[in-house]
Amino acid sequence: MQLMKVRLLFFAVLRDIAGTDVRELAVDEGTTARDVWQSLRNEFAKLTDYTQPPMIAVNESYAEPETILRDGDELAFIPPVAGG
Amino acid sequence: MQLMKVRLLFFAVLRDIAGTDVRELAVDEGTTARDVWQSLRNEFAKLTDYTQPPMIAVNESYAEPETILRDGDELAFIPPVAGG
Amino acid sequence: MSYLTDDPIDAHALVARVMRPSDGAYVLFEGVVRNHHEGKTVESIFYDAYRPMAEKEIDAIVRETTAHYPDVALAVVHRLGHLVVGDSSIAIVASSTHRAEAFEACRMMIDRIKDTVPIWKKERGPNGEEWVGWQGRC
Amino acid sequence: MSYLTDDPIDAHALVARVMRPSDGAYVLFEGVVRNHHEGKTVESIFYDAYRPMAEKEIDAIVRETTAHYPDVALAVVHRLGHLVVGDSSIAIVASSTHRAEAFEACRMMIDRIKDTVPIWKKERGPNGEEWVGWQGRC
Repeated sequence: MQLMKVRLLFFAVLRDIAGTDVRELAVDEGTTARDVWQSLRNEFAKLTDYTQPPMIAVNESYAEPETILRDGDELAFIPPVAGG
Repeated sequence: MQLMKVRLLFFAVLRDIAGTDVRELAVDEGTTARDVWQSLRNEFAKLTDYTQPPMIAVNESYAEPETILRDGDELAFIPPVAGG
Repeated sequence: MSYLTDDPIDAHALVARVMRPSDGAYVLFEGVVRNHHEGKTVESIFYDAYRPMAEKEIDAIVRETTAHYPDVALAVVHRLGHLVVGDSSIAIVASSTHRAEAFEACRMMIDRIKDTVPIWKKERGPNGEEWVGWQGRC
Repeated sequence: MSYLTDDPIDAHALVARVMRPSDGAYVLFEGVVRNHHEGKTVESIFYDAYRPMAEKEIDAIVRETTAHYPDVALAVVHRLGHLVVGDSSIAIVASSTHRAEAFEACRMMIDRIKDTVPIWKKERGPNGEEWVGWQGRC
Protein backbone atom coordinates (compact mmCIF):
# COMPACT_ATOMS: atom_id res chain seq x y z
CA MET A 1 0.00 0.00 0.00
CA GLN A 2 1.31 3.40 -1.00
CA LEU A 3 1.97 6.10 1.59
CA MET A 4 0.83 9.62 0.66
CA LYS A 5 1.85 12.95 2.07
CA VAL A 6 -0.90 15.28 3.26
CA ARG A 7 -0.45 18.73 4.75
CA LEU A 8 -2.79 19.28 7.71
CA LEU A 9 -3.49 22.89 8.74
CA PHE A 10 -4.80 23.92 12.16
CA PHE A 11 -6.75 27.12 12.75
CA ALA A 12 -8.35 28.89 15.68
CA VAL A 13 -9.38 26.55 18.51
CA LEU A 14 -7.80 23.57 16.74
CA ARG A 15 -4.44 25.30 16.54
CA ASP A 16 -4.63 26.01 20.27
CA ILE A 17 -5.48 22.35 20.95
CA ALA A 18 -2.84 20.92 18.61
CA GLY A 19 -0.21 23.43 19.68
CA THR A 20 0.88 23.91 16.07
CA ASP A 21 -0.51 25.41 12.87
CA VAL A 22 0.68 22.74 10.44
CA ARG A 23 1.60 19.07 10.40
CA GLU A 24 2.83 16.84 7.59
CA LEU A 25 0.98 13.52 7.60
CA ALA A 26 1.85 10.25 5.91
CA VAL A 27 -1.44 8.44 5.26
CA ASP A 28 -2.41 5.19 3.59
CA GLU A 29 -4.11 5.17 0.22
CA GLY A 30 -7.90 5.45 0.67
CA THR A 31 -7.70 7.54 3.82
CA THR A 32 -10.60 9.99 4.12
CA ALA A 33 -10.77 13.39 5.78
CA ARG A 34 -13.00 11.79 8.42
CA ASP A 35 -10.29 9.21 9.17
CA VAL A 36 -7.84 12.00 9.91
CA TRP A 37 -10.38 13.59 12.26
CA GLN A 38 -10.75 10.30 14.13
CA SER A 39 -6.99 10.13 14.61
CA LEU A 40 -7.01 13.66 16.02
CA ARG A 41 -9.80 12.66 18.43
CA ASN A 42 -7.66 9.77 19.64
CA GLU A 43 -4.67 12.06 20.06
CA PHE A 44 -6.28 15.08 21.75
CA ALA A 45 -8.54 14.59 24.77
CA LYS A 46 -10.26 17.92 24.10
CA LEU A 47 -11.58 16.51 20.82
CA THR A 48 -12.80 13.16 22.14
CA ASP A 49 -16.41 14.33 22.48
CA TYR A 50 -16.48 15.72 18.94
CA THR A 51 -17.57 12.55 17.18
CA GLN A 52 -18.56 14.47 14.03
CA PRO A 53 -15.83 16.46 12.32
CA PRO A 54 -16.34 20.18 11.77
CA MET A 55 -16.51 21.51 8.21
CA ILE A 56 -13.66 20.27 6.04
CA ALA A 57 -11.56 21.99 3.42
CA VAL A 58 -9.37 20.18 0.90
CA ASN A 59 -7.08 22.39 -1.15
CA GLU A 60 -8.88 25.54 0.01
CA SER A 61 -12.37 24.38 -0.94
CA TYR A 62 -15.11 22.90 1.22
CA ALA A 63 -15.29 19.11 0.90
CA GLU A 64 -17.25 16.17 2.31
CA PRO A 65 -15.94 14.12 5.25
CA GLU A 66 -15.76 11.04 3.01
CA THR A 67 -13.42 12.76 0.55
CA ILE A 68 -10.50 10.42 -0.16
CA LEU A 69 -7.20 12.23 0.26
CA ARG A 70 -4.64 12.32 -2.53
CA ASP A 71 -0.90 12.80 -2.39
CA GLY A 72 -0.02 16.46 -1.85
CA ASP A 73 -3.47 17.51 -0.61
CA GLU A 74 -3.84 20.33 1.87
CA LEU A 75 -6.42 19.42 4.51
CA ALA A 76 -7.99 21.73 7.09
CA PHE A 77 -10.76 21.28 9.61
CA ILE A 78 -12.89 24.42 9.79
CA PRO A 79 -14.34 25.15 13.24
CA PRO A 80 -17.61 27.12 13.23
CA VAL A 81 -16.81 30.32 11.37
CA ALA A 82 -17.31 33.67 13.07
CA GLY A 83 -16.25 36.30 10.57
CA GLY A 84 -17.94 39.60 9.95
CA MET B 1 -68.45 88.43 7.57
CA GLN B 2 -65.03 88.62 9.17
CA LEU B 3 -61.85 88.87 7.10
CA MET B 4 -58.94 86.72 8.25
CA LYS B 5 -55.25 86.93 7.50
CA VAL B 6 -53.51 83.83 6.16
CA ARG B 7 -49.86 83.52 5.24
CA LEU B 8 -49.41 81.52 2.02
CA LEU B 9 -45.99 80.01 1.37
CA PHE B 10 -44.73 78.92 -2.07
CA PHE B 11 -42.08 76.26 -2.58
CA ALA B 12 -40.29 74.64 -5.48
CA VAL B 13 -42.29 74.68 -8.72
CA LEU B 14 -45.03 76.76 -7.11
CA ARG B 15 -42.58 79.46 -6.11
CA ASP B 16 -41.32 79.55 -9.69
CA ILE B 17 -44.90 79.85 -10.97
CA ALA B 18 -46.00 82.45 -8.43
CA GLY B 19 -42.78 84.41 -8.68
CA THR B 20 -42.65 84.84 -4.92
CA ASP B 21 -42.13 82.70 -1.84
CA VAL B 22 -44.78 84.24 0.39
CA ARG B 23 -48.05 86.11 0.13
CA GLU B 24 -50.36 87.54 2.78
CA LEU B 25 -53.98 86.69 2.03
CA ALA B 26 -57.16 88.22 3.40
CA VAL B 27 -59.83 85.50 3.24
CA ASP B 28 -63.46 85.24 4.28
CA GLU B 29 -64.48 83.16 7.26
CA GLY B 30 -65.10 79.56 6.21
CA THR B 31 -62.50 79.58 3.44
CA THR B 32 -60.84 76.18 2.97
CA ALA B 33 -57.36 75.30 1.75
CA ARG B 34 -59.01 73.97 -1.40
CA ASP B 35 -60.64 77.35 -1.99
CA VAL B 36 -57.23 79.00 -1.94
CA TRP B 37 -55.97 76.45 -4.47
CA GLN B 38 -58.89 77.26 -6.78
CA SER B 39 -58.02 80.95 -6.63
CA LEU B 40 -54.41 80.14 -7.56
CA ARG B 41 -55.65 78.07 -10.51
CA ASN B 42 -57.66 81.07 -11.70
CA GLU B 43 -54.67 83.32 -11.32
CA PHE B 44 -51.89 81.20 -12.84
CA ALA B 45 -52.40 79.56 -16.23
CA LYS B 46 -49.78 76.92 -15.43
CA LEU B 47 -52.01 75.63 -12.63
CA THR B 48 -55.30 75.56 -14.56
CA ASP B 49 -55.03 71.86 -15.37
CA TYR B 50 -54.33 70.95 -11.75
CA THR B 51 -57.93 70.55 -10.60
CA GLN B 52 -56.89 68.66 -7.50
CA PRO B 53 -54.58 70.48 -5.09
CA PRO B 54 -51.25 68.91 -4.15
CA MET B 55 -50.63 67.92 -0.53
CA ILE B 56 -51.48 70.68 1.90
CA ALA B 57 -49.76 71.87 5.06
CA VAL B 58 -51.37 74.13 7.63
CA ASN B 59 -49.04 75.44 10.32
CA GLU B 60 -46.30 73.01 9.29
CA SER B 61 -48.45 69.87 9.48
CA TYR B 62 -50.17 67.95 6.71
CA ALA B 63 -53.87 68.79 6.50
CA GLU B 64 -56.93 67.90 4.40
CA PRO B 65 -58.03 70.12 1.49
CA GLU B 66 -61.32 70.84 3.31
CA THR B 67 -59.53 72.27 6.33
CA ILE B 68 -61.12 75.59 7.22
CA LEU B 69 -58.51 78.29 7.62
CA ARG B 70 -58.25 80.34 10.77
CA ASP B 71 -56.85 83.79 11.35
CA GLY B 72 -53.06 83.71 11.45
CA ASP B 73 -52.69 80.28 9.79
CA GLU B 74 -49.67 79.49 7.67
CA LEU B 75 -50.72 77.61 4.53
CA ALA B 76 -48.49 75.83 2.05
CA PHE B 77 -49.18 73.63 -0.97
CA ILE B 78 -46.70 70.77 -1.07
CA PRO B 79 -45.77 69.65 -4.60
CA PRO B 80 -44.71 65.98 -4.90
CA VAL B 81 -41.80 65.62 -2.51
CA ALA B 82 -38.43 64.43 -3.83
CA GLY B 83 -36.10 64.39 -0.86
CA GLY B 84 -33.48 61.80 -0.13
CA MET C 1 -29.89 69.77 16.47
CA SER C 2 -30.88 70.39 12.87
CA TYR C 3 -31.52 67.64 10.33
CA LEU C 4 -30.89 70.05 7.45
CA THR C 5 -27.64 71.56 6.31
CA ASP C 6 -26.39 73.80 3.51
CA ASP C 7 -22.90 72.34 3.74
CA PRO C 8 -21.32 69.13 2.43
CA ILE C 9 -22.25 66.12 4.56
CA ASP C 10 -19.60 64.58 6.79
CA ALA C 11 -20.83 60.99 7.03
CA HIS C 12 -17.83 59.95 9.09
CA ALA C 13 -18.73 62.48 11.80
CA LEU C 14 -22.33 61.30 11.69
CA VAL C 15 -21.22 57.72 12.34
CA ALA C 16 -19.00 58.81 15.21
CA ARG C 17 -21.92 60.70 16.77
CA VAL C 18 -24.09 57.59 16.77
CA MET C 19 -21.87 54.68 17.77
CA ARG C 20 -22.08 53.30 21.30
CA PRO C 21 -19.68 50.70 22.79
CA SER C 22 -22.54 48.17 22.77
CA ASP C 23 -23.06 48.49 19.01
CA GLY C 24 -21.82 45.59 16.90
CA ALA C 25 -22.78 47.04 13.55
CA TYR C 26 -23.84 50.13 11.74
CA VAL C 27 -25.41 50.75 8.37
CA LEU C 28 -24.75 54.04 6.61
CA PHE C 29 -26.93 55.06 3.69
CA GLU C 30 -26.02 57.98 1.47
CA GLY C 31 -28.10 59.32 -1.37
CA VAL C 32 -25.86 60.74 -4.06
CA VAL C 33 -26.53 62.97 -7.07
CA ARG C 34 -26.25 60.68 -10.09
CA ASN C 35 -25.62 61.70 -13.67
CA HIS C 36 -28.94 60.45 -15.06
CA HIS C 37 -32.68 60.31 -14.29
CA GLU C 38 -35.37 58.69 -16.39
CA GLY C 39 -33.06 58.57 -19.39
CA LYS C 40 -31.94 62.18 -19.15
CA THR C 41 -28.49 63.49 -18.34
CA VAL C 42 -28.26 65.28 -14.98
CA GLU C 43 -25.49 67.76 -14.21
CA SER C 44 -26.65 69.23 -10.93
CA ILE C 45 -29.59 69.38 -8.55
CA PHE C 46 -31.04 72.20 -6.50
CA TYR C 47 -32.67 70.99 -3.28
CA ASP C 48 -35.38 73.15 -1.77
CA ALA C 49 -37.30 72.58 1.47
CA TYR C 50 -40.04 73.87 3.71
CA ARG C 51 -37.41 73.95 6.41
CA PRO C 52 -39.29 74.08 9.74
CA MET C 53 -41.81 71.51 8.52
CA ALA C 54 -39.08 69.27 7.09
CA GLU C 55 -37.31 69.35 10.46
CA LYS C 56 -40.51 68.30 12.21
CA GLU C 57 -41.30 65.55 9.70
CA ILE C 58 -37.80 64.07 9.90
CA ASP C 59 -37.96 64.22 13.69
CA ALA C 60 -41.27 62.35 13.61
CA ILE C 61 -39.72 59.67 11.39
CA VAL C 62 -36.75 59.31 13.75
CA ARG C 63 -39.18 58.84 16.64
CA GLU C 64 -41.31 56.29 14.78
CA THR C 65 -38.25 54.33 13.71
CA THR C 66 -36.85 54.38 17.24
CA ALA C 67 -40.19 53.18 18.61
CA HIS C 68 -40.06 50.30 16.12
CA TYR C 69 -36.39 49.47 16.74
CA PRO C 70 -35.64 50.53 20.34
CA ASP C 71 -32.09 49.13 20.29
CA VAL C 72 -31.09 51.22 17.26
CA ALA C 73 -29.33 54.59 17.48
CA LEU C 74 -30.04 56.90 14.55
CA ALA C 75 -28.67 60.01 12.93
CA VAL C 76 -29.71 61.70 9.72
CA VAL C 77 -28.83 64.85 7.83
CA HIS C 78 -30.21 66.17 4.53
CA ARG C 79 -28.32 68.71 2.47
CA LEU C 80 -30.07 71.57 0.65
CA GLY C 81 -28.98 73.94 -2.11
CA HIS C 82 -26.94 73.28 -5.26
CA LEU C 83 -25.34 69.84 -5.53
CA VAL C 84 -23.34 68.33 -8.38
CA VAL C 85 -22.93 64.73 -9.51
CA GLY C 86 -21.24 62.72 -6.77
CA ASP C 87 -22.38 64.98 -3.92
CA SER C 88 -24.32 63.36 -1.10
CA SER C 89 -27.80 64.75 -0.54
CA ILE C 90 -28.64 62.65 2.52
CA ALA C 91 -26.85 60.46 5.03
CA ILE C 92 -28.54 58.13 7.50
CA VAL C 93 -26.73 56.05 10.12
CA ALA C 94 -28.34 53.25 12.10
CA SER C 95 -26.28 51.39 14.69
CA SER C 96 -27.30 48.42 16.80
CA THR C 97 -26.12 45.40 18.73
CA HIS C 98 -27.13 43.20 15.79
CA ARG C 99 -27.03 43.95 12.08
CA ALA C 100 -30.60 43.04 11.14
CA GLU C 101 -32.14 45.93 13.07
CA ALA C 102 -29.53 48.36 11.75
CA PHE C 103 -30.34 47.43 8.13
CA GLU C 104 -34.10 47.54 8.68
CA ALA C 105 -34.13 50.81 10.61
CA CYS C 106 -31.90 52.52 8.03
CA ARG C 107 -34.17 51.35 5.21
CA MET C 108 -37.30 52.44 7.06
CA MET C 109 -35.81 55.89 7.58
CA ILE C 110 -34.95 56.57 3.95
CA ASP C 111 -38.22 55.12 2.64
CA ARG C 112 -40.29 57.36 4.92
CA ILE C 113 -38.17 60.43 4.37
CA LYS C 114 -38.61 60.10 0.61
CA ASP C 115 -42.33 59.66 1.13
CA THR C 116 -43.35 62.55 3.36
CA VAL C 117 -40.68 65.15 4.06
CA PRO C 118 -41.31 68.46 2.22
CA ILE C 119 -38.09 68.58 0.23
CA TRP C 120 -37.96 69.11 -3.53
CA LYS C 121 -35.35 68.88 -6.22
CA LYS C 122 -34.87 70.70 -9.48
CA GLU C 123 -32.70 68.75 -11.87
CA ARG C 124 -30.43 70.57 -14.27
CA GLY C 125 -29.07 69.03 -17.48
CA PRO C 126 -27.95 70.00 -20.98
CA ASN C 127 -31.60 70.48 -22.02
CA GLY C 128 -32.70 72.70 -19.19
CA GLU C 129 -34.11 72.20 -15.72
CA GLU C 130 -37.18 70.65 -14.16
CA TRP C 131 -38.79 70.15 -10.75
CA VAL C 132 -38.88 66.38 -10.26
CA GLY C 133 -42.35 64.86 -9.95
CA TRP C 134 -44.41 67.87 -11.04
CA GLN C 135 -44.81 67.39 -14.79
CA GLY C 136 -47.73 65.25 -15.74
CA ARG C 137 -49.14 64.80 -12.26
CA CYS C 138 -52.32 66.79 -12.87
CA MET D 1 -6.58 43.02 -4.60
CA SER D 2 -6.90 41.41 -1.19
CA TYR D 3 -10.11 41.23 0.82
CA LEU D 4 -8.14 40.78 4.05
CA THR D 5 -6.08 43.32 5.94
CA ASP D 6 -4.12 43.53 9.16
CA ASP D 7 -4.58 47.29 9.36
CA PRO D 8 -7.47 49.52 10.48
CA ILE D 9 -10.20 49.72 7.86
CA ASP D 10 -10.63 52.97 5.92
CA ALA D 11 -14.32 52.80 5.01
CA HIS D 12 -14.21 56.22 3.38
CA ALA D 13 -11.57 55.03 0.91
CA LEU D 14 -13.60 51.90 0.25
CA VAL D 15 -16.63 54.02 -0.65
CA ALA D 16 -14.54 56.21 -2.95
CA ARG D 17 -13.21 53.11 -4.71
CA VAL D 18 -16.72 51.89 -5.49
CA MET D 19 -18.76 54.94 -6.48
CA ARG D 20 -19.54 55.59 -10.13
CA PRO D 21 -21.16 58.77 -11.52
CA SER D 22 -24.27 56.73 -12.32
CA ASP D 23 -24.75 55.65 -8.68
CA GLY D 24 -27.55 57.36 -6.79
CA ALA D 25 -26.99 55.60 -3.50
CA TYR D 26 -24.62 53.50 -1.51
CA VAL D 27 -24.99 51.42 1.60
CA LEU D 28 -21.99 50.92 3.85
CA PHE D 29 -22.06 48.18 6.47
CA GLU D 30 -19.43 47.95 9.17
CA GLY D 31 -19.17 45.22 11.76
CA VAL D 32 -17.72 46.63 14.96
CA VAL D 33 -16.27 45.00 18.07
CA ARG D 34 -18.88 45.50 20.77
CA ASN D 35 -18.38 45.36 24.52
CA HIS D 36 -20.65 42.37 25.15
CA HIS D 37 -21.58 38.94 23.74
CA GLU D 38 -24.18 36.56 25.12
CA GLY D 39 -24.22 38.41 28.43
CA LYS D 40 -20.46 38.51 28.85
CA THR D 41 -18.19 41.53 28.82
CA VAL D 42 -15.87 41.70 25.81
CA GLU D 43 -12.68 43.75 25.85
CA SER D 44 -11.00 42.67 22.65
CA ILE D 45 -11.19 40.13 19.84
CA PHE D 46 -8.53 38.24 17.95
CA TYR D 47 -9.54 37.44 14.36
CA ASP D 48 -7.89 34.46 12.69
CA ALA D 49 -8.37 33.21 9.13
CA TYR D 50 -7.42 30.54 6.66
CA ARG D 51 -6.25 33.36 4.47
CA PRO D 52 -6.03 31.99 0.92
CA MET D 53 -9.31 30.12 1.33
CA ALA D 54 -11.00 33.15 2.91
CA GLU D 55 -9.92 35.26 -0.06
CA LYS D 56 -11.41 32.72 -2.45
CA GLU D 57 -14.66 32.39 -0.50
CA ILE D 58 -15.16 36.16 -0.28
CA ASP D 59 -14.42 36.46 -3.99
CA ALA D 60 -17.04 33.80 -4.73
CA ILE D 61 -19.58 35.73 -2.63
CA VAL D 62 -18.78 38.96 -4.48
CA ARG D 63 -19.33 37.14 -7.78
CA GLU D 64 -22.62 35.57 -6.65
CA THR D 65 -23.91 38.89 -5.35
CA THR D 66 -22.90 40.67 -8.55
CA ALA D 67 -24.66 37.99 -10.61
CA HIS D 68 -27.79 38.58 -8.53
CA TYR D 69 -27.56 42.41 -8.62
CA PRO D 70 -25.74 43.29 -11.87
CA ASP D 71 -26.18 47.05 -11.39
CA VAL D 72 -24.46 47.03 -8.00
CA ALA D 73 -20.78 47.81 -7.49
CA LEU D 74 -19.24 46.12 -4.44
CA ALA D 75 -16.22 46.36 -2.22
CA VAL D 76 -15.41 44.49 0.97
CA VAL D 77 -12.51 44.23 3.37
CA HIS D 78 -12.17 42.12 6.53
CA ARG D 79 -9.63 42.95 9.19
CA LEU D 80 -7.66 40.27 11.06
CA GLY D 81 -5.59 40.29 14.25
CA HIS D 82 -6.25 42.01 17.58
CA LEU D 83 -9.16 44.46 17.66
CA VAL D 84 -10.58 46.40 20.60
CA VAL D 85 -14.10 47.64 21.31
CA GLY D 86 -15.13 50.15 18.65
CA ASP D 87 -12.77 48.80 15.97
CA SER D 88 -14.33 47.78 12.67
CA SER D 89 -13.78 44.15 11.71
CA ILE D 90 -15.46 44.33 8.31
CA ALA D 91 -16.67 46.96 5.87
CA ILE D 92 -18.90 46.31 2.88
CA VAL D 93 -19.97 48.94 0.35
CA ALA D 94 -22.70 48.43 -2.23
CA SER D 95 -23.53 51.24 -4.65
CA SER D 96 -26.25 51.35 -7.26
CA THR D 97 -28.51 53.56 -9.33
CA HIS D 98 -31.37 52.84 -6.91
CA ARG D 99 -31.25 52.25 -3.19
CA ALA D 100 -33.17 48.96 -2.99
CA GLU D 101 -30.48 46.95 -4.76
CA ALA D 102 -27.73 48.59 -2.72
CA PHE D 103 -29.44 47.61 0.55
CA GLU D 104 -30.18 44.07 -0.60
CA ALA D 105 -26.74 43.39 -2.06
CA CYS D 106 -25.00 44.71 1.05
CA ARG D 107 -27.17 42.52 3.26
CA MET D 108 -26.60 39.46 1.07
CA MET D 109 -22.84 40.00 1.26
CA ILE D 110 -22.60 40.18 5.05
CA ASP D 111 -25.03 37.28 5.57
CA ARG D 112 -23.02 35.00 3.28
CA ILE D 113 -19.65 36.11 4.58
CA LYS D 114 -20.73 35.29 8.14
CA ASP D 115 -21.99 31.94 6.94
CA THR D 116 -19.12 30.43 4.97
CA VAL D 117 -15.84 32.37 5.07
CA PRO D 118 -13.17 30.62 7.19
CA ILE D 119 -12.57 33.39 9.69
CA TRP D 120 -12.69 32.88 13.45
CA LYS D 121 -12.71 35.07 16.51
CA LYS D 122 -11.43 34.62 20.03
CA GLU D 123 -13.15 36.93 22.47
CA ARG D 124 -11.25 38.27 25.42
CA GLY D 125 -12.92 39.56 28.59
CA PRO D 126 -12.30 39.93 32.31
CA ASN D 127 -12.95 36.18 32.78
CA GLY D 128 -10.62 34.87 30.11
CA GLU D 129 -10.87 34.12 26.44
CA GLU D 130 -12.85 31.80 24.19
CA TRP D 131 -13.15 30.87 20.50
CA VAL D 132 -16.67 31.88 19.53
CA GLY D 133 -18.93 29.02 18.42
CA TRP D 134 -16.79 26.09 19.53
CA GLN D 135 -17.99 25.38 23.07
CA GLY D 136 -20.94 23.03 23.23
CA ARG D 137 -21.14 22.27 19.54
CA CYS D 138 -20.10 18.63 19.87
